Amino acid sequence: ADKVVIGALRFTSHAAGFIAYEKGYFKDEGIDAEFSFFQAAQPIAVATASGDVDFGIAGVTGGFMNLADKGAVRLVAGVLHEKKGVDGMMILASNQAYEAGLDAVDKLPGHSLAMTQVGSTFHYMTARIAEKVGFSLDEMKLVPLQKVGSMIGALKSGQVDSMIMVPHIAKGIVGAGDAKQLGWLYDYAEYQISGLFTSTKNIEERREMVERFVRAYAKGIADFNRVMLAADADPAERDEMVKIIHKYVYNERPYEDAAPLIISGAMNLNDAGALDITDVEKQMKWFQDAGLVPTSLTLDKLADTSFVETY
Amino acid sequence: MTDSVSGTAGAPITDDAPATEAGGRRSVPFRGGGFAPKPVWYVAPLMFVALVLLWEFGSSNGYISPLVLPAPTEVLGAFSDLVRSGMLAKHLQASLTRLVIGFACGATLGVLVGVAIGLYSIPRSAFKPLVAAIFPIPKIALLPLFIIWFGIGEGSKVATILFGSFFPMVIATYGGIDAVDRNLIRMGQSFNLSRVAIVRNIILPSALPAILNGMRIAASISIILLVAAEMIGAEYGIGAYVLLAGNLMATDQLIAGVATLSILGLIVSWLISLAERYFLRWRA
Amino acid sequence: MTDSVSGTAGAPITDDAPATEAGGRRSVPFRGGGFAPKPVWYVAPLMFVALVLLWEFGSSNGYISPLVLPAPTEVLGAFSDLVRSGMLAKHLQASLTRLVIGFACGATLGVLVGVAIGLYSIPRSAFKPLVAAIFPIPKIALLPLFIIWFGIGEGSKVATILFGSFFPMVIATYGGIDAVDRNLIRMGQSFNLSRVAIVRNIILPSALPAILNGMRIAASISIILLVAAEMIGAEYGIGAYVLLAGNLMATDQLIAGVATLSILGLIVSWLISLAERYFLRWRA
Amino acid sequence: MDLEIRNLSHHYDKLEVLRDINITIPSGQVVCVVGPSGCGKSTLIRLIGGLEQPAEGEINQIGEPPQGSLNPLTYIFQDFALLPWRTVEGNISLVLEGHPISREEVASRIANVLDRTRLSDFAHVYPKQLSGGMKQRVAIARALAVNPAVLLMDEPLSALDSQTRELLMDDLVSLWERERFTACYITHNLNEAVRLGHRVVVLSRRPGEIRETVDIDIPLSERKVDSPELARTQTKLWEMMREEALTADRQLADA
Amino acid sequence: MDLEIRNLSHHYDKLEVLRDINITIPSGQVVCVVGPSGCGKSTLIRLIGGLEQPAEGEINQIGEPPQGSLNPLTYIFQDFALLPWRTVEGNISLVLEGHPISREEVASRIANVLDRTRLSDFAHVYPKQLSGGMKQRVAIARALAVNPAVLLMDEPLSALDSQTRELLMDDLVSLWERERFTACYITHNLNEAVRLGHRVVVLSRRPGEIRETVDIDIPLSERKVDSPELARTQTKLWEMMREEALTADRQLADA
Ligand SMILES: Nc1ncnc2c1ncn2[C@@H]1O[C@H](COP(=O)(O)OP(=O)(O)OP(=O)(O)O)[C@@H](O)[C@H]1O
Ligand SMILES: Nc1ncnc2c1ncn2[C@@H]1O[C@H](COP(=O)(O)OP(=O)(O)OP(=O)(O)O)[C@@H](O)[C@H]1O
Ligand SMILES: [Mg+2]
Ligand SMILES: [Mg+2]
Repeated sequence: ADKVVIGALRFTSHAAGFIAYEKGYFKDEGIDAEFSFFQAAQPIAVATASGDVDFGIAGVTGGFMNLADKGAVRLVAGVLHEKKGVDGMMILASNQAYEAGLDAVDKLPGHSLAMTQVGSTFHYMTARIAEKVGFSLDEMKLVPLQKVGSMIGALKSGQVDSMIMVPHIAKGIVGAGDAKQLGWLYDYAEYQISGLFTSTKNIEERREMVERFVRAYAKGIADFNRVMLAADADPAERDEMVKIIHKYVYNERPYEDAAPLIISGAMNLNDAGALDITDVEKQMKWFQDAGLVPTSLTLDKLADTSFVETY
Repeated sequence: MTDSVSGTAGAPITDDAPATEAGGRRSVPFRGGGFAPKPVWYVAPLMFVALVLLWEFGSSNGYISPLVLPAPTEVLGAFSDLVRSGMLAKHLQASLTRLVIGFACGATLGVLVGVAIGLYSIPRSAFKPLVAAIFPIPKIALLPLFIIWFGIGEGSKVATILFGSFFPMVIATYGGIDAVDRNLIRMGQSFNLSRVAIVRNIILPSALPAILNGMRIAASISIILLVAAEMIGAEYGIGAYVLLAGNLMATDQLIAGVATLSILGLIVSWLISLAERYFLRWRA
Repeated sequence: MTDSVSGTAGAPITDDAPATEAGGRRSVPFRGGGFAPKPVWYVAPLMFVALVLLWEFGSSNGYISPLVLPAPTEVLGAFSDLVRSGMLAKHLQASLTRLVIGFACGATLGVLVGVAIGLYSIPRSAFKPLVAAIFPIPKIALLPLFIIWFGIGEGSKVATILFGSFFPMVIATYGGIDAVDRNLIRMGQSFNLSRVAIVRNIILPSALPAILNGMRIAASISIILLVAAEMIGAEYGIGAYVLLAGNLMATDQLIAGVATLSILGLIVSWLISLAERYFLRWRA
Repeated sequence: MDLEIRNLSHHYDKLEVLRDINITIPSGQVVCVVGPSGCGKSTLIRLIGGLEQPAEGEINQIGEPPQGSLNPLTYIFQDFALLPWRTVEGNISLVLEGHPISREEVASRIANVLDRTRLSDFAHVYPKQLSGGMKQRVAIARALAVNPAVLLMDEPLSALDSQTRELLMDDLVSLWERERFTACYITHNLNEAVRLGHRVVVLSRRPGEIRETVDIDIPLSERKVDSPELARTQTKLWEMMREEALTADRQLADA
Repeated sequence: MDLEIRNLSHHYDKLEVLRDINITIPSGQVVCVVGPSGCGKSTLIRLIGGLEQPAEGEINQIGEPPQGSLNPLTYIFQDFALLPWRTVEGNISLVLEGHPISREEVASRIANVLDRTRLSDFAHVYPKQLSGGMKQRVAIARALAVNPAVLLMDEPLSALDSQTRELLMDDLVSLWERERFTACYITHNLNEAVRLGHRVVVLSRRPGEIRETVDIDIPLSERKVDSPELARTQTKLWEMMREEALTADRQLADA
């Protein structure tokens, strides 16, 4: 069997991999998988580039594109994708800003918004909202705070007016009355948030293994979407799946506490790992226009479209 | 020339002389003392207890919002959770392993390079400016490169701590050698001691106080860098715990973790004091 | 008792005497020297140039993958982009403002608290242990709290640097005051100088070398903390530039930024040397 | 102004240092105190000048200090105690600063004492540039600047090499000839004691008690290095102290 | 073994320190070198022992050192140069370590020299616990341990207080009486020179030249503190050096 190291975060968005592993889909494809856990997505890409890790999931960020430009890594499948109607990224306003009148997404201009970094997915999402609503990003004050924790702190204490956040955290904050919901990102952009990637070396030298891996992973995605997203899913099956995920996510908390967080964190995954190459190209262009990614980067360098269906 | 016990001359002696007497005899005024602040042992614990009580009072009465600062009891709760779940041991073990390996390697290499700089012209010319230029570079800025250079395993974590302790040890060591009393070296030469004997018996013991002091600094820096080191894909470790707490804005855990680091620092510095007391018992 | 110029006794003088003569006359063997490594001025620049050339050679020939380390020419390119776009000035201005304000406030407060610890028993008892406990806490661990305490504007950035420079200044100042020659203080008292005059004319000037040395350390720490400080919502600043470069994995920009920080550190340390040379010109 | 020390005893915690000392320092005379290392000489002179408070007994000044004396009891220290960051002039002006005297007066006092100690050429020089002998002369000039009634000198020459010591001893003698100052002069050196003292007080080893008081009647200016009478007094003093010095020298520091 | 210094001159960069020195140190005699501060005395003795190389001239040893001498030219330093982290015994064993002698021999040599310097009770004591006089006796014991042919002493007593100096001078005299060692003894102190020297060499101020060589014929053991003949020699030496000492003392350090 091929030994494969998967770089993963303990997030629900990585659940497809955990499912594929637990249900033996990797084994079925002759892959001996092993997880290596990280605290942030960026280092997974770097570790893939340096060969410590074979596969990872990352947002299509500026950092990832730069690594791709250096010929180190490539996207091979889609993972997280915004889809109308399925809880995804939430747009939030701080209580103070909400009371002062920021009660709708189109009132964002003139307000501040917290993000992790320039060139992060948050940055891009904001740009998409601005495009859709019809204002310029310059009309907002974007505040890079490096960490999600800092973003939450800044929003709760009213130091920034707004932010975009993953659903399980966002719902928690809104539920506790620490901030107000303004809307869902899918109303403004249905876009490819993250993708499955591997090193260029793997693609070139172990193409057949990569194919098998993607197949197994896609099975995990299918299970996840079927059980976690469908409104009419069998509760027993869902419980079983949450238990599987709980082995990896929020495992330091008791199951009763973790389950709601896991369930509320479920977001839409690309069926069969299909990759929204149109959107990926759009993202690439945006980063290049912003001067965050060199123009030498091409779509070929960024993604290998031969493993999954693209659209 | 006459011998005579004096002290019988002068004005007549009266018992219990007042500060000023009619006959112009005055006691010499006292004008010394002071400028020797003596620590009062009970002030520090008293102040500490008072601060914590005030903090608790402020938190429980809502003067201090839990967002700004969690109550001491909450911090204590987070800490006892950490202990009871057995995670403290796990985190400590991970962090201490990194600390010990990184510090030991960094300190050893640092002393070796420091000795080379202290003794030989060419290493001195080459490495002294290099060390001066690299030392002040913030290690967190280099983390992305460290991942590529040393991988995401223990390598890059140990390397971060190694780098952090290497430079202060180099500087302390060659500083100590530069400060060795040249008269002692000359003494060694005057007795025809060999170069090696002089280095081993005179220079290194002379530089030991400076080296131990450098260790104290290097150890502090190592502990500070633990947080940076464990930014790189660490699952366990006090630094990782603090980072995670910060990410989740779990301020009670954050402060519990920071307090653990601070206690760790105090323990290490106490250990080094012990080592100093033992190795430098010859000091006046 | 006779006066006589000696040196004419002994064996007959021969020109160009060999080390050993038949008559048992031998030159005293030389056994001194050494242990005084002299820096050779051209070694450091030579090594620097050689290193860069080697690095460039390795990069352009593919021995060093651009992922591991960008070529020096690329770093230079990134740097000149920075200069030409005018961004360097913008970044520097932002960083220097923070540095100067944070360092000035931190140093001033640090000296004040240090003087209090150095002179009075109660502050000494209360604050010395407190400083010892808080100093080794890694500032990046506290960043999430800093955001809440000081906001995401300049406040938290300045506060980070202020905290970083405050503690070393406190320690250096009271250390300097503790080391003041007690004989000088006694001299002041013996001339009936007032307490204030003794502090102003004897204690503070005596402690000045230690305070300046503390400043050197505080300044290095401030520059190191620049990166941490600019993690919090900074648009401009060398630290922010480095962070962005790290995030984008733009290693050429990363190294250009780190080099800028290193140069900044060298300049500050040179400025402090100038100050030392001026203020301590009375030193032997 | 005379100084009188009555039934003085002193101890640090449990360490008895001085026991029942009685000395009178009459106006215009130099009283030398000699004793073995660690016997409490420095403690004694600190007590005399009010830098420390005696455990028992008293120290009195009898009569008024001369008019215009800014600091009746003035010390000269073994280690000179100059501020290295002030020039010669600045070191002297330091001790005049707190007093209500005009700028001109300060300047003229400085010029005057520099002249008396032959230091006028060195007014703007930092201590680091001076030899040990010069430094001690600056300290003497500083002491003279406040018009002292009594000079308290704690081994003022013992940090100097012996040739400089000879030179400064001559300086002190001629200074005394001109000014007839009162002094308590602590020393280890019996030669200094017999050259400079009108009276020599010999202390025993710790706890310091007075063993003997020797008056020397030869005028200071007539005491020569090779005077046989002085040599005899010195030998006598040395015989008195030899045993004590030997014991003091062989004591362990932490015993 | 005699030592012979021929036409010796030395300079540091452009600073001329010694000029055309010629001295012979005959076996079994003590030659004292006196001179004002900074005249090059320490430089001279460093040159004699081979710790520095002369710019011009030569230093020769004439005849073989005695059998069993581990280090013919052995120094005793002003600041004692003891290793503070070694006990008295350890300080002595340091200088025996490189030599091919057995453990027992080392132990017996140490016991022997400690006995000769009356230090046997202090073998396991660290230097910090010793008085200055005791420290210098340890340094002397260490020097004796290597069976020196010539002792090179650079102001060995000048870091001590005058009473301890007296005691150690007596020690040195009785040591010489017993061992008849050869020595070059540098000092500032004319009293030391006339008490210990068979011959006194007087140097001028920098650049040091030989101004005079005075032989003193009285046996060391008969020289008393109050001997008028010694006092006369001392006065004569002092008159010779007074002007030079005065000038040397008034020189600015950076001039
Ligand atoms: N402030 C102090 N606290 C405690 N002990 C002290 C203090 N000052 C001096 N002593 C002790 O008192 C004794 C006498 O000291 P002092 O300095 O008066 O002696 P001394 O005669 O001046 O000695 P020396 O000749 O070495 O100058 C010594 O044993 C010393 O250790
Ligand atoms: N290694 C050196 N490099 C340069 N100059 C030196 C060196 N050693 C001594 N000197 C200078 O040479 C001169 C003579 O110094 P030396 O120490 O020999 O004098 P000395 O007679 O021993 O003085 P002292 O009586 O103060 O001990 C001095 O001016 C000194 O500054
Ligand atoms: Mg004393
Ligand atoms: Mg000398």
